[in-house]
Amino acid sequence: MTLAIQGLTKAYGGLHVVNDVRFEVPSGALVGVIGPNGAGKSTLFSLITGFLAADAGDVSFEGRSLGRASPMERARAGMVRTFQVPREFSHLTVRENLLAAAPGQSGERLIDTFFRPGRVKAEEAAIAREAAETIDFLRLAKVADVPAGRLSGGQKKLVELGRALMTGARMILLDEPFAGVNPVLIEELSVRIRELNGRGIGFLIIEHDLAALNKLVSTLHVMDRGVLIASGAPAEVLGNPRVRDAYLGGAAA
Amino acid sequence: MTLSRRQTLAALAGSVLLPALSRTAGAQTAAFRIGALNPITGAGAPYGSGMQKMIVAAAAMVNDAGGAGGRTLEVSSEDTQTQPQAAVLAAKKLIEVNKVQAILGTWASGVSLAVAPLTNDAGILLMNTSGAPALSVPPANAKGLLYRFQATNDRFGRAFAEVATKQGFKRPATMAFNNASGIGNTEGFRKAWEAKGGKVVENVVYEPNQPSYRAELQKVLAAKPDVIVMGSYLADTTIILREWFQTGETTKFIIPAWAANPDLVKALGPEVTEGLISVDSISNEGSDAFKAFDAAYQKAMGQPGLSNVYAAMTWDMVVVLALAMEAAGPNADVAAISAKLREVAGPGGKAVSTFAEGKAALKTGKIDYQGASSILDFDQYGDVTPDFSVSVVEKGKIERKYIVKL
Amino acid sequence: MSGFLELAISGLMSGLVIGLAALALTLVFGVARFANAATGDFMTCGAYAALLGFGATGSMVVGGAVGLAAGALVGMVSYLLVFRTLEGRPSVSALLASIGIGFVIRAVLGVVYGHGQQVFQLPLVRPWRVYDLRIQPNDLKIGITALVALLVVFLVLHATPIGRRMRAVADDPMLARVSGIAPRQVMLALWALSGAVAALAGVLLGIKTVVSPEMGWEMLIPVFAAAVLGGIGHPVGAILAGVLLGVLQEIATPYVGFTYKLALAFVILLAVLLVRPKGLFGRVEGVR
Amino acid sequence: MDAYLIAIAIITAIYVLLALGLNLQYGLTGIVNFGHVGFFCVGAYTTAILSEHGVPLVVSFPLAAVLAMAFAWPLGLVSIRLREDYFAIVSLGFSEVVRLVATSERWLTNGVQGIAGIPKLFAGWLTGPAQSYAVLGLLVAFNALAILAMLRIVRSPFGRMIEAIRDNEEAVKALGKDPAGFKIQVLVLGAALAGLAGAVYAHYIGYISPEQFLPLITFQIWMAIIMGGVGRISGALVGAGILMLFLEGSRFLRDVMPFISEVSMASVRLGVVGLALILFTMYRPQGLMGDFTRK
Repeated sequence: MTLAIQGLTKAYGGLHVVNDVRFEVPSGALVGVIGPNGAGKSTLFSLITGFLAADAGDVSFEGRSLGRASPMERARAGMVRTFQVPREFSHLTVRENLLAAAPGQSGERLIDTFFRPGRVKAEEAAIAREAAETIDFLRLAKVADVPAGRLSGGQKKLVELGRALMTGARMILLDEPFAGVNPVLIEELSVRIRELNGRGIGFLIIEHDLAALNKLVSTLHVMDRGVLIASGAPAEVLGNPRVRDAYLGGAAA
Repeated sequence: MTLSRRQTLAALAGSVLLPALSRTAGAQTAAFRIGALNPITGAGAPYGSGMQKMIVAAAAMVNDAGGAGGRTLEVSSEDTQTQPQAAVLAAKKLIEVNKVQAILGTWASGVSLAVAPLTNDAGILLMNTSGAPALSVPPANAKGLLYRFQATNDRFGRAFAEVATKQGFKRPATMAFNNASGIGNTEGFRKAWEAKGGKVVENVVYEPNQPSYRAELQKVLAAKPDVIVMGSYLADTTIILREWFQTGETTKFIIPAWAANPDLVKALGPEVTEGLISVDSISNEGSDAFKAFDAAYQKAMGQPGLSNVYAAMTWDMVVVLALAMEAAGPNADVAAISAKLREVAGPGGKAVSTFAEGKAALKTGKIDYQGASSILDFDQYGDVTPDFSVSVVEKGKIERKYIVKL
Repeated sequence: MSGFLELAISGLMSGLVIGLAALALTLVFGVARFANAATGDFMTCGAYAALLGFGATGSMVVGGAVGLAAGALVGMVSYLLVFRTLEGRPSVSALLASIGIGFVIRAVLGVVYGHGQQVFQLPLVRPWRVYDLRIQPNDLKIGITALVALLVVFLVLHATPIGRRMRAVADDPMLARVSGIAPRQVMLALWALSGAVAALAGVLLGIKTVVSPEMGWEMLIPVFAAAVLGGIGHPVGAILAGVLLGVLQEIATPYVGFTYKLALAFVILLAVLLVRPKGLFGRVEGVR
Repeated sequence: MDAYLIAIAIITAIYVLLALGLNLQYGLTGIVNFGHVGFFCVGAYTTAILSEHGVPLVVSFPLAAVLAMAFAWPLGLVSIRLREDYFAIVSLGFSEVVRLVATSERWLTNGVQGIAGIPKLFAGWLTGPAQSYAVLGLLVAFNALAILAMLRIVRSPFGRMIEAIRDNEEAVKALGKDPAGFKIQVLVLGAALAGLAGAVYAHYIGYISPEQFLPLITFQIWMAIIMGGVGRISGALVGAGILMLFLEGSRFLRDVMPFISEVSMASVRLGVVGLALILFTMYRPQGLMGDFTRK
């Protein structure tokens, strides 16, 4: 079992934004979480990745309890997230964005920068090759040397995905990867995700856009007002009247 | 003013554009160049312009009287902005660009201390109006080229001790604003008072800009003093006295005049200020030199000379310098002039009040210039000892009671 | 013992002034999400305006009203001219601009009034004696004024439509916009309120001490410390923290040295940020 | 006779050192340091006090930088994780406390009287203009070293990471890297430059006192880097030049604005710094020199 979410709970002033949510993401799985606006999806994400401290509950990853581990520790454990509103390094180029994500660079230590330039250079060359491959894979070659701040929303999401890949993550959490992205790019992105999944990387995806997601994932969890109301295969879950009521009814209103 | 700024501009332009020309211009005249380095802007601004104008006016008077030691005086002016760093740049400019041989009229202690190393290095005179004791001794006064025309903070403290004795106080306490001047005053007082065998019951140093000084006051008042000697400024004195009055205590206060002035009385009203003792260093007000200065000041500034004690000092600076040049003879260097300074101002000669008078008297013997700011007897440190006035606030008026001579 | 109590009362008074200024800071911080470093200079504006009003009419009430109006005006003008443009930019931009606004205010006041002090010439009275305790009538007035001001701010925030909208914006600006609240209007009201509260703090400080162009700026660190201690965006917290800070400063400095009053505020600020960054009452956190 | 210009160049070069440090902190890393003058002050006092006790300059200069770093490190350790505006005020408070300590601890700093007679640089060997040139040369060397080091940093993975932190700190955390560690190092490096600047300043002016280290200095440097160009190394040079032009040039400002009295000049200077801060943050946050994306 790769990622286990065990009763996560978060309340603001008595209002439970996330309430005793528990489910599991098997290694190498492609799992989605859906729910109407305000269902607590993003908060759940922040709780899983340690950007928010949970009031109760725990997360374990690859058998290790993450307890109160910081976002950095969770990412280093192999679980990396993206953001709903892309957080690209706007003044760095796409390539630099990717390079910055590579873990364990000795060039990030000042001592090595000044006194072991050879080693830094060699490492940098290796990382650069990896970044170039990732850029090609994500079809970003044309904008590779453009500052990331100038890209379109969809491209920025690709950059975020690319950064996550560069960290060597085994589990990637995507926060609404399809929101505000044009249909062609959505299709493209879905293909990439499937391909990466084929290489053994697990995905947990929060999405509002049902259509794109139910084709992609094997398991779907539905949240409403902070609680999990349904889980299962996409077709099965979407047939659930409670889900139709909460989700589609909420969306229609 | 306009003139001096034009000169500065010209000097700057010259130094940038026409270095060669400027160099020849600097080499040819037989003038003795002095730099007027005054607080034209910043905290010292209320005095700075008057100080500068009196340097220019006194120099003109000297030149009208045929110059000193065969040379005329040429004044270059600069602004210290009442800031050490700006003052250093200005002094550099005066020394290097204008080639001055004396800098006159630095005002704040911080400024004088910052400029002193430069004048020492250049081997030129620095005449200041600052109070800090550090200016008397090395390293600031390493070469004996510093002359101070203002009473040291220390002397203020001694004057306070005289006043306290005379008024019959037994248990003085002190409160000092945390800067060189404030602490200088109260430390000077403490030393003088203890030398008289007295004891200071409490010393408190406070930071400016507090919303309240009650804790400080309470500590002082807890020692049950009969008088509180202040090393303070106007704003903090206003607050402290207001809070003191509201405690209901009836202690007396001895306060330097820059704090205990009409503004203070106006701010607090007659009831609170009744009986405050205000001590001030005063110009040599009855003297003929003061009359000459007063006339020049009236002409230049449209105000009585009494309104700016520092301007009287800068006036004296030029006169004393010119007399020393006259006494030292033609083409004397700075060291020779400095050697004559104490002689022309100190006791043991014919008392004179103006440059012309002194120049004439020097032909027959020694002179003693009795200045506008004080009688100007420099001690071994180049310091003077002015007289002090003691005033008491009575019914909202500051009435001068007597003069203290140290 | 009575000496100790008197110090505490004195600290309470200083603390109320600090607390009011902290309230002004915290109001803006809670909604606009940046530390307005010109808060102190808004105080100064209020004090000078009150001097004008007081000088013209001889009435401290009128003077205070003029001061408050001026503070509100300066707050609104700052928002309209500067902070409105900077909405949505990193909070550093607004912070830097507020430093600049403070400098400009000090410069203007310096040019117009000079750097000399001005005072409110109010009659001084000897204290009342209650048992062994000296109670100063002026302290009582300052205390009552501060409490009334707090009450008014509280009423504005909780009992008026604009106040409710302010709180809504503070809780979630996005949500507020979605639910049809015009943020511009709310922000304008907020800046007016903050400016007026700061001005009141300035007037009280001016009455207690003297009025000079730097008077407000010098208070920035204690004021910020109080706002943080009270919990950013928490009005009652700001006042209580201000009082706490004032009392602490007053009774502790005789032991740590008078010159370290400011340092004490700094140490408290650091300690709060480290131990309890959301302050005594706060919600918004200072640590990411 | 060029000495006045050299004096101005020396002061400018000191400002450049300060601006380089602040630009490294704010321009490249996004650290909002409002207490820069505190490190400047620590550097100045360190070398002044050591020189008083006969410690040679070759020892006291590095120690000035080291001590400034030693102050920056714990400050960063306890407060760098704070939100940037909180850190701003904390650092402002820090510099004020440094000044208070310099004011109050008379046994160490001679209190408000300040330390006078700090020995001149190269005093034993050179005098007059040659000495000024030497001081300027030393400063140019310091600046050149600082710029070379900064270029090296900017082009290294470390530099990439600090710029990433400036652009989005949360995203850096999401990638498993701790921004705090990088920011503390940058804070310490910037403090070292400020400390060094303070050391040169102390020996050049020859007299230091607490009132020379007011927060105004910090904000003048802020004005310099904002006008010169945030995040650009050249911005520090240009900005320091503009600052000096403004500070010395205001001597002549009254010719243009005769209605301003002498007393008001200090206020006018303050107002200009304030206006520059406001207008540049509003309308040209990237500074006079244009976009700060690439160096």
